[in-house]
Amino acid sequence: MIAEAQLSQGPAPHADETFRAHHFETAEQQFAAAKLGMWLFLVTEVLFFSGLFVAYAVFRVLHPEVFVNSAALLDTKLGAINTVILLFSSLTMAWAVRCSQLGQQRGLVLCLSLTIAAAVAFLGVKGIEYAHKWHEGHLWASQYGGPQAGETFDRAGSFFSVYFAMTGLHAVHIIAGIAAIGWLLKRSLRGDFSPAYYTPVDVVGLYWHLVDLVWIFLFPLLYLVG
Amino acid sequence: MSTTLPPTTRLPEQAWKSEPISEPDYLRNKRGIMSWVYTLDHKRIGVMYLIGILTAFLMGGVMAILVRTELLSPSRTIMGPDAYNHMFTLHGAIMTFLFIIPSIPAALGNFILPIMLGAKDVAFPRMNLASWYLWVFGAVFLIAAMALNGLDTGWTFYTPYSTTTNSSVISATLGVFILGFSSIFTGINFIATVHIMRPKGMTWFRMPLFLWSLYSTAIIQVLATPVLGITLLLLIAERALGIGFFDPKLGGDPVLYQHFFWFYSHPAVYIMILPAMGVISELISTFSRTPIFGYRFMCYSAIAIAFLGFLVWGHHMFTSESAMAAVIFSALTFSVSIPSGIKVFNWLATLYKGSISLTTPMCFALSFILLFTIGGLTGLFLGALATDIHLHDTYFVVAHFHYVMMGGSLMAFIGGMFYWWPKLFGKMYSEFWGRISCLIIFIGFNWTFFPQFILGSRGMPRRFYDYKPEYQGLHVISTSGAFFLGIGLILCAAVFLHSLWRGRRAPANPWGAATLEWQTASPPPLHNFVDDPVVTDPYDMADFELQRDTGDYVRRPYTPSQSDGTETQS
Amino acid sequence: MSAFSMPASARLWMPESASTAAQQVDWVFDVVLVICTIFFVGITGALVAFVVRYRRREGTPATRQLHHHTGLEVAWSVIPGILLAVIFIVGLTGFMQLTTPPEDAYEVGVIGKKWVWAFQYPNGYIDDTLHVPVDQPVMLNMTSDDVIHSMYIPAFRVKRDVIPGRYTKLWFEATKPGEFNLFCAEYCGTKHSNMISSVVVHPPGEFDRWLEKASNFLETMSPAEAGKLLYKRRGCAQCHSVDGSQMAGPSFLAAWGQTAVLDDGSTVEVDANYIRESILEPQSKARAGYRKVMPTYQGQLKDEEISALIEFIKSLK
Amino acid sequence: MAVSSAQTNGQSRRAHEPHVSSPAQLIGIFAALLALTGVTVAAAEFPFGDLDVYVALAIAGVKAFLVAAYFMHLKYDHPLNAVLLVFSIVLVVLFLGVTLSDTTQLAPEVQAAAEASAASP
Repeated sequence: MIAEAQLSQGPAPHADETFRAHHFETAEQQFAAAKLGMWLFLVTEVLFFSGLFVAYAVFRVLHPEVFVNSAALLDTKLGAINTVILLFSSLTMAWAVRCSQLGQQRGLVLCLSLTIAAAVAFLGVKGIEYAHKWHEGHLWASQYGGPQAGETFDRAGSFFSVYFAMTGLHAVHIIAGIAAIGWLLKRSLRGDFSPAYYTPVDVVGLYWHLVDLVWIFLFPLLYLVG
Repeated sequence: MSTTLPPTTRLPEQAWKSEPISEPDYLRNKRGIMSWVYTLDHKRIGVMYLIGILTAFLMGGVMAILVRTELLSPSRTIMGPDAYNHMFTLHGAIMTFLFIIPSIPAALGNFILPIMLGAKDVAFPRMNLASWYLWVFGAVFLIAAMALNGLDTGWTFYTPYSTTTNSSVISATLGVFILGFSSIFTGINFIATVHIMRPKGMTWFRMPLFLWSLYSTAIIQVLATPVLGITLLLLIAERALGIGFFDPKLGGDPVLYQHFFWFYSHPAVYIMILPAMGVISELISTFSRTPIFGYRFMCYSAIAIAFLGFLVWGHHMFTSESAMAAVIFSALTFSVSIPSGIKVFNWLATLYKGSISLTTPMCFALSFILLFTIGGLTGLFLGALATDIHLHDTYFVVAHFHYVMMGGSLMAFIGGMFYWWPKLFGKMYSEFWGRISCLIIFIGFNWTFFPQFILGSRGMPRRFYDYKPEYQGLHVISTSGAFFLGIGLILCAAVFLHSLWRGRRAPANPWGAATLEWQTASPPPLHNFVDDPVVTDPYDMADFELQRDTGDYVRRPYTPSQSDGTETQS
Repeated sequence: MSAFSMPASARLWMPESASTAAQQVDWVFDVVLVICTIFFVGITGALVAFVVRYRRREGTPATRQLHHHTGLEVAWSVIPGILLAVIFIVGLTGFMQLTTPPEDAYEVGVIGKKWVWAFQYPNGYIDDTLHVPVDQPVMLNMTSDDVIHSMYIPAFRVKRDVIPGRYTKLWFEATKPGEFNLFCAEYCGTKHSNMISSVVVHPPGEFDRWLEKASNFLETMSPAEAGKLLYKRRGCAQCHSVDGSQMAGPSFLAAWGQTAVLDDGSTVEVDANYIRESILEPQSKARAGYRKVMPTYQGQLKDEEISALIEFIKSLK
Repeated sequence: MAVSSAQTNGQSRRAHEPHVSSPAQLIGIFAALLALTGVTVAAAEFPFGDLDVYVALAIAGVKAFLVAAYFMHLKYDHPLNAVLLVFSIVLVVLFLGVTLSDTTQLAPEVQAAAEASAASP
């Protein structure tokens, strides 16, 4: 591939010394440390979300019928659109990493902007869904006013508790992602990144892909029940 | 140590001369508050952590004394029932989250790990400083809970009590949530540092055992703490919004909270004990002047404890979970006690045919072995299903975890403090008063907590403000022991403070240990080493010579006639 | 029960053993105690011996050449492993007996609520102490009205959490008549240490006579006296004083005929139906200045019992 | 210079030739992800009964593998990163499995209480 060849003649990767921290031997060592550090952080994110998946499993096994007819109240079309949006943002993020590796500054800026745009779109769709639920009263257990309200306790509410916990925490991570990519955009406009130093782009990209990974599991479990 | 690697060649003599270092040490290279507030130096962060956790330990200790004084007589002695409930809750929360979890990893570990690796700093210095400020920020929230309307839920925050009581549970859980991130950052930092920044020649099996234990602790910190984070977040949401995960009136399940909480909190007790085991391996080996016995088994057992620790959380819930789960958890609990047993036997074997000098760190290490053995063995009563039903939530459990946490982690922490004190502050301490304080602490500790085993097996429940008169005798003994233990700890603090002001100057290697941190000055310069440390077998202390005048140990200069490779152990 | 273990456990470690399960649990306790004592004495002995024997003397360096010995290390992993398996199996057998209640057990309903136990006997009579016949299996069907409690009877070596929103079971068979402590073992708030009751084990044949007499206390006692008994037994005493002192709930002293100010500002006269309504739906007419924490007694107090309580309150001038 | 030579361990050697994913690879993976999303939405209509959770999870698992292996470069990175991710998922499955089995064991007790409270509101 041309890109591969072009890279090898260019400056040896990570030869750029300006961003090497004093306590590392070589830039490779710093890059390897950053990658390992981010993967460890991603492991904590996986286990952080694990609590919600366990709660989902327990409540679904205890009240399967509640999950079946409560999930019907969700709009699968909007969920699917959101999934496509997030997959697209994952694509543009991966492309941004590619551009930073090849030193294509304009491509990097374009891809990062597209990723932020997709993320904002995702939040927009989420906002629509939340507003609709607020209006209909499909809220978490103690506030639930939806169709099965009035039983001794509103079991349907426990589905929406799980729904709001999962999608709420995921939305918080989307907002954190938008902030991180915005910071990347600012630095790439300043021309900080080059084939010799693109660690922040790669590392934030890993975080963003994980946020997409979580949604890949959330979508079928919440929207496609029964 | 793998026999494949050729033993390191000796460097010419001047490499070992510890002539006065031109570079100023880390305490004096920069002055002023700002040099501390913005420092990225792992040594200064370690010292700041040390001051922070010792303050927390003081607060927790004062509360412990108040709880014990209240229990002198059945009904009211010095405080009402609510005050007592707040007191024992905050004693538990402060001691576990503010003191014992960060104590050895964040305070001693932050200081020693990079130097032991021959590195200039940890992999992520900024994240290290962020970890310190998260500790401070979390501590502020936890202390703020005390100032608001207290915390009376027990350190476990069990629902539905924690979601219905009117004490400031949200502020406290938010504090612990933030402290969780401080612990995660330390874990990430240590794993990256050990993986990436090991020096040439220090393979995995030529690493000192203190690093092995910090590495396996870091694994637990990274894998378990996030589950505590989501548990506390859900507790706050339950209390503030009523999402009904743990409230039976809203379709939730209180026992689900217990699963969430203990999935973190059992691995957390291994976060507390593993670093202590690492310190003890260093101390026992150094002061017996012999390499650690069964080095490979010690490494494997550290990692085994880390992973098996994740399988046994249900033994905290034998009285609230299903019989099937209880049987599985009881069986797995017995598997986790084997690696601990291996470590104790290996320490004993290290003492065999050694040349044991009873310095203060060694006194603490030996008392660790005795007290940790009692703690571990009493865990067998709690692991066996039949006896746990009787002993669960009684004073037997209180005595068990104090023996393991205080008799174990605290003893090792103080032993580690005495051992690395010359390296931390460049001052020696008074050996005589150090040993006296260890003796008083050892006696005071057993005097306080051994009676509690009997209290518990005779049926005295935990967290009781008022108790039946038949239990008063043992309570009086235990409280008097607590005062004696308090005196011992105060004396120990006095020994440290005295040495800061009037201790004599410490040489580079006062104990003759072979790990890298003793190859630099005490206290070390900013970048830890002036010239490269030579990576040798960390437990090969055979050819160190004590220099009478300076009290410093120096390797005997390399004489060609000497047989080149020392007997390398595999 | 080997003679060797009986004196050790009964005297020092364990409270008196008064149930079939107790003998089994004490035996398990002694097995583990013996194993642990051997290990502890061995380890301490070795430690002290090595420290004394190999104490550092000038000029005599450490002489140990052996730094690892796979055989030895495997031995001290496998042997403790086997002993641990023994302890596990011994503990398991005891546990199996504890968790499988016999079919013909005498069932007593238990309701734990903040700081008082209520025991409901098959004939509907509710008492605050647990009365059981000797040498007959008894099964407790337990639930909680508020937070998690834990039914703990040390003399019977039994304990089970009492959790809101579910029925948990605990069974025992008393072997000795007498009165034994009954504690709440799970922390449940201010009066956790006062949530104490007792188990009265009746000799053969006397239990039914006691139950007969106790459950028609309404007929045998005057209404005010019965109301006083209910006031003490059913937890009213926890929050309502009879001497006018300020507690969680309004005092009953001279409450009859008073006009009570409600939290919505309206007033109501303290009469029979206000008291009856406040017992069944406490939150409907809550008094001003008091936290709404009173649990409902719906279905736990019969009509005659409520009228007895009313008589009792009326009698407090 | 604290430590003499640069080669500390396998970790940094592999990073010399960082993997650059080609546009074709990126687009290909993206197309596969979209297709799988379609499949999972379609699969929801088929009445698999209580199997549909596992079908949905399997499809999501494949999508997750694609994102992790290619977009996150796990295939080309130091194997330690992949081991970390896999091990964390093993822990989640362990946590979920045991908690779920315990909760279902206790479900009858909760059921009894629910009926009792429903019977006498």
